[in-house]
Amino acid sequence: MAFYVDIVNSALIVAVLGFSLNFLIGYTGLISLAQGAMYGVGAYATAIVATRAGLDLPLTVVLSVAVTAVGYTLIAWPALRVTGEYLILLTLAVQFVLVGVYTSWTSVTGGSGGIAGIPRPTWLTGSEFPSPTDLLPFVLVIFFIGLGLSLWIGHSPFGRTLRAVRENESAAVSIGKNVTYYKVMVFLLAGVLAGLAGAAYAHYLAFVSPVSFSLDQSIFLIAVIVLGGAGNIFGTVLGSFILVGFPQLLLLLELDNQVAGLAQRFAYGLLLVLFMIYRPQGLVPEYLHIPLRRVAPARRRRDVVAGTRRSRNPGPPTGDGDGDHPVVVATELCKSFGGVRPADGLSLSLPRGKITALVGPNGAGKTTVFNLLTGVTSLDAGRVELHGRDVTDLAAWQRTGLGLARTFQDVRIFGGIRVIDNVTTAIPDQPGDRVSSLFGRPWATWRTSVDTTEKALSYLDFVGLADRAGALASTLAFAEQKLLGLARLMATEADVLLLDEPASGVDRQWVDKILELVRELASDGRTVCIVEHNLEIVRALASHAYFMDAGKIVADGTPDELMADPHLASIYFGRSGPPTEDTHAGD
Amino acid sequence: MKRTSRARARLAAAGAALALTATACGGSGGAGGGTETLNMGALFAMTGEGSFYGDVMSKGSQLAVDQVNSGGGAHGYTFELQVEDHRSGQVDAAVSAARKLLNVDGATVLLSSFTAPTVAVQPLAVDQGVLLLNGGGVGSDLVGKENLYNNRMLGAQLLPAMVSWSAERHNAQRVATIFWNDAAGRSDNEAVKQGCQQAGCQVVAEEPHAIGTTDYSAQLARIRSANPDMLVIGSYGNDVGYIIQQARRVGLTVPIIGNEWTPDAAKIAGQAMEGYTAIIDRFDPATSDPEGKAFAQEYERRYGEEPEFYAANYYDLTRFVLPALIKMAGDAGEDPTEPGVLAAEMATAVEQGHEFDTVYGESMTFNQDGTVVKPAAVFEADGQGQITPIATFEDGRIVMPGG
Amino acid sequence: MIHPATAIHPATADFGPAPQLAFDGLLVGSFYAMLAVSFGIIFSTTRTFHFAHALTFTVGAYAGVVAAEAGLPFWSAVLLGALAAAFFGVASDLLVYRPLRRRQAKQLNIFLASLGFLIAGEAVVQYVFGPNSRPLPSVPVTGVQFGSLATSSLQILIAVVSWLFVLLVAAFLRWSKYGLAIRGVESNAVLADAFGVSRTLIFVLVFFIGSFLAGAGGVLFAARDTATPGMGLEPLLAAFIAVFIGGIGSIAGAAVGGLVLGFAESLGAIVLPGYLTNIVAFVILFLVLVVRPRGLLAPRTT
Amino acid sequence: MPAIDPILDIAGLHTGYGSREAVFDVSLSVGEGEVVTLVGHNGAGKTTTLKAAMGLLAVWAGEIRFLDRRITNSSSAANVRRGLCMLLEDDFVFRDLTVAENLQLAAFTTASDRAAEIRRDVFELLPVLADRRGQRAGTMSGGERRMLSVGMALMSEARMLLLDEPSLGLAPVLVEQVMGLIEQLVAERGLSVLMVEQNVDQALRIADRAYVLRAGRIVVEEDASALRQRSQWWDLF
Repeated sequence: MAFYVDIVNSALIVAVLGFSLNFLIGYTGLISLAQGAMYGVGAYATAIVATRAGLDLPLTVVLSVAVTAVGYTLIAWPALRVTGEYLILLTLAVQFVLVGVYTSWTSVTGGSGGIAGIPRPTWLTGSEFPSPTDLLPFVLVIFFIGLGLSLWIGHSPFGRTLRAVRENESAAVSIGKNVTYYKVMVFLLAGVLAGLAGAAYAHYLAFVSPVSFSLDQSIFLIAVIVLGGAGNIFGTVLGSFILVGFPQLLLLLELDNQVAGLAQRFAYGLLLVLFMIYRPQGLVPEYLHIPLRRVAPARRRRDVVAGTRRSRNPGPPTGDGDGDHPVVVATELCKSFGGVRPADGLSLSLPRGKITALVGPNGAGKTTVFNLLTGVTSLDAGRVELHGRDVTDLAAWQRTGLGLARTFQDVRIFGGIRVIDNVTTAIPDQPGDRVSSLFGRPWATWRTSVDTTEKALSYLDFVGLADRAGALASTLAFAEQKLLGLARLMATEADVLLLDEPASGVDRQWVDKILELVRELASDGRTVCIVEHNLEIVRALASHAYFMDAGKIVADGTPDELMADPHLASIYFGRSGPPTEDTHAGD
Repeated sequence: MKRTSRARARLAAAGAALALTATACGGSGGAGGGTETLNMGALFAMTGEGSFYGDVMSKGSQLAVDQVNSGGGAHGYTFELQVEDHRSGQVDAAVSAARKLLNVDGATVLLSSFTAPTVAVQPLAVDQGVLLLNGGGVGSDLVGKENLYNNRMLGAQLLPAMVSWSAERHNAQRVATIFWNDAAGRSDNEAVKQGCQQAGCQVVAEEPHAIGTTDYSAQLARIRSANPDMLVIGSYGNDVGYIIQQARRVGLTVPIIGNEWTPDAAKIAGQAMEGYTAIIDRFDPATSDPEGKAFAQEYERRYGEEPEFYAANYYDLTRFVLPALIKMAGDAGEDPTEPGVLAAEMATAVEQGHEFDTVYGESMTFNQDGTVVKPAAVFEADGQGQITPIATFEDGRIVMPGG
Repeated sequence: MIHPATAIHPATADFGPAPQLAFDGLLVGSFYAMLAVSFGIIFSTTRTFHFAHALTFTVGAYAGVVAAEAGLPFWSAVLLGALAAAFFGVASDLLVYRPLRRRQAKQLNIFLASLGFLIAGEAVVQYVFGPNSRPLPSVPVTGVQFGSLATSSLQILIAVVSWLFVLLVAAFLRWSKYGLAIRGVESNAVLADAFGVSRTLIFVLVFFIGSFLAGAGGVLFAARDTATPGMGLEPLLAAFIAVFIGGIGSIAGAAVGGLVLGFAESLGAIVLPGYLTNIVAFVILFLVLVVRPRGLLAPRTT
Repeated sequence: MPAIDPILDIAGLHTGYGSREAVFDVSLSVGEGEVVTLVGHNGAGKTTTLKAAMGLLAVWAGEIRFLDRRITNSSSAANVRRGLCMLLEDDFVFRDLTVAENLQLAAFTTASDRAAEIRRDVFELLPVLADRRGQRAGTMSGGERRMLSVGMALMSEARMLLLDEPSLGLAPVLVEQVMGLIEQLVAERGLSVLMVEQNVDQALRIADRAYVLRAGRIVVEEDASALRQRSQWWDLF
């Protein structure tokens, strides 16, 4: 019995450790090969304070959690600067350095011999040498704390935003998310859970030594996540039970030790390869098929469109609908990349309730203007005002929060998450979208979730995607993805919308629908600016257009006026155009 | 706490034994010649870097089990040995394997190896009243642990004498040490210093290294620059082979001594091994002692290789120590398969200074702290993977034969 | 840790271990340089996080050991080991990475598959050859002394062979048609495709070359130490680190990275106790990634 | 349809990226020695069409024939050997390689003695490349790199060039030089050209025929000179 309970206990502890790693890898797409070593931070913290300072159970756990959380957050600092293979290497380095410390710092960690005789919480287990069954309640408590925490975080707006960050950082910024904050926080949470698991392990085994926190352990934990299904908490539980339990149960078969051990390693390795090739999503997909609670759109379509617009305007009141007052004013924007000047003293203003277009030949710098307006690219010189407020020094995500948002030419939806979550994530000011409110205002977080879902559904309804709400966004057709991009944009409740080629790459039957939606948005008083190469569309939508060439506004007027100008035509089509500098791109 | 738990275990054991005797009498089985099964569990390094040890230890103990069983069992008990793998020192694997051995297989004796796994499973052994026997691990953490007995001589017991004797022999004044950076290695290093003090020589370099290192150039460069005239190794396993090989290659020609020798390390060092002297448990496969001879011959017949002292140690534990304890239990009217009985008998045997048989040609006794007193000797290696004894260890001193 | 040694023998001057450590650093750095080139050429061309390169190294080593045990001379054993590794490397590209690439697997997934392949492969190696260390028989080794510097003839040989291979690869890349094609794919894979340079073929080629070097390294390593099933991991990590220190995409960078790593590890022993030297590499890697993520000698700033 | 036999014939092409279809039912052909241009707004599917023809992008439906052989979905390497060569819109040279190496690599599928011959020829035609042969392509100006890319096309012994925006980022003087070079190649060496060009005016000037693409479909096929005569082109885009 104790043997089986031991397997369960071990799997439960590994699961908590897995939750931690799942937030990094599964939710946020941050690879950590240092999970084994961080587990060690928690375990050693408990071992040291329990044996040296004689602290008892709740305190040791709290301390471990704190130390590990701080430790993991420290990794976040360099980790923010690197991605992909560099992050793998960075965490690998951390893993080895930490294990080096465990093995070498003999006076504190006991070196490779480890620390033995970690006192058991006798008040809890009733014995100095408790059996696995005696310890099961303790492990279960730890597990359920970990599980509860993980489910709460994972299914909260915060967790949803993590997934959005994983799918596309620039798009996450465009809906007003501070990506740096989320990355630091997820490392911190991962540290909390790893510390919890580490403390449980130290108390459970009463012995810690460096071999338990080796690279092998890190790899094993990644395997748990990947096998179970990255991004799914229950997948991690399943993965832990399979990978912890299976080899143990193999012991019962009484196979020849050497051969069995090797066969087990071989099977483990092969399983990893095959899973990566044939089922990279793991056993449990990120989204189990949970039918969405169908919320009847509470508001009429028009209410949705009109009702959620906002302009948070701390400056002097400019008065909504104050027709003459431009909402966005850009003055003398300058930007150069190497020798290229995509913005060269460019000024423009966007009036409320109108659709303004930016046109010009390829490479004129139109998309760069969007990047400068939204703050994705920093200005060399110039000034951007929103509702009369200078936002030049604000980060992109802050500008979105003030009501300036954009779409992308290449849509950049969050392909790996559900359609509805694409939209829900973008809704601003949700309780539970940040760690402080997630834990500080749990009730509000809980209560609001229904509201936000309802809201998101009504946006989807507006663009005609409500019946696809439960699908993965990547399964949508390209045109539907464009519509989803619009719904997401609306969900930010921004009142200035910058649309980068809203209808490009879309077959014609969809174009009309998109155009109609854009018109509707503008007619409700939003400020819309589009970049579009299809001049038919420009003419159909825009009341006013700026003609750009080589980083400058060379003319503005109605589309028809611009097209009547032979000079502009010659710029656009190259008919004896004006001289431009040969660009030295590769210096 | 300790005392009560042990007392409780004994009481429980006694009660259970009574019950068992009752049923046995009432049952059909004849009392005297009948055989019960005693389950033994073993935790060895069957895979991983240390699997050499797992290999010879399991061979030594299995041979003993088969001999006991084919001889009709030990005082009415046949042995059933279940070997599990701790993957060369992984404590998690060791603990869960131990749980399986204790709870699923019902083992009442655990043979263990390596320091960390042994320390990790020791609380389990205490809890379940199981006797824990180690014939391989050398760490000082193994000393003074309840229920745990080691029949491998530890560095702390052997090295002081070895160092002072060797210093005198080679006229060494400046001693360098290289050792495992763990408790075992560090306690060895202390033992070396103690020996140096006795001999009046000086330790000029102390170089700890990570376990399992294969490149010792940094340590050896520093040792060379300290200009020693003797090198003492406080490391184990393959590491010894690499150290000797590389020391010779960089032109360190001074005598090298230590307290470990394995055929694998000899293979690694090759020719460089020549002249290395080690003080280890004195098992000589070419012994003339009848028990030792029988063991060596049978081992070689069965496995096609000569046994070395690790195999001998586990053979001794299984072939001699356990049957002796079973007999003591039987004499006291207790059932050795019951929790706590064997451990209690072992404690008694140690208290009484019981002399256990060995294949070493002499008997061995255990100290209260779980360490062993048994024959040890200084062996000198040649370059062909062989060692020959050149001196023996008697009463804390090293004695040359005939002098 | 070193005690003052002047008391008894003041005549034997103690210059300290620094010159010897620097010399050792040069030797081991040379070996790292070759390993770094072997991994770097694969990684910078295919961008495959080929952790199983460690397995290639091991396979090469055992092939060399088997050849030497069969009585072949040392050089044939090196060559055979290298060739076996080369074919093994190509096979791993075809069997593991190509299906992954075809499915557009993420970097993490490729990395994990590579790890899995390594784990499974090590188990097979251990099953076939046993867990114990296998020395390479009949390697001619003598001690070599240059004044106060000492090493073995084998170490010198390894360093010389390492540089020979590094230069050969560099020359191949510089002057041969297929070397040019490799650099072309690395520089601009789409364009190379448009000019009929098959990426598939080039990938096979770099896996062949890189694995060949790794295999040769494996045999040399087995000659210096021994062959064990898990022998590949440490050299592989050294190669990784050297490549990232030097900067991806440059053979010279990888070689220099290897040297830097060798010196750093070895000279680190002047101030650090010996057991900490194997952390030095990772501390350096960490610092490089934090301070200059693209490597110290990164060739371009795209 | 061209009077002469088409060298390249695309029929009912459908293709795109991932799940996104970008080209719908495009049919076009280029005759031997003919210059054909594809014009249209950004994102209309021009480059996509070229890539599919070259074998750099999978064809979903339809057929592509070159020199009367079906080459639908054949590899770019095979197409290069058949005499098809595409000059990409961006990154059209190997920036890390020298000029000489760029040319050499472009001749990857050409026999080496033949390559030396063409190289002399190319250096004669484009002396700037001869002067800069040791220079790394990444350090050259945009115009020089364009010249290099044309030289590379010649090195591949192409019979037909697929040009993607050859004038992009070039000063007008250089645009005319590049266009002149293309005309020269067609006239002297009988090359056929299918060209995507933003600079509609220049393209129409040297082209024989033109196709206008809008949102992934061909909306106009016309004689280049006739198209050029139109008073304005806005309504085509």
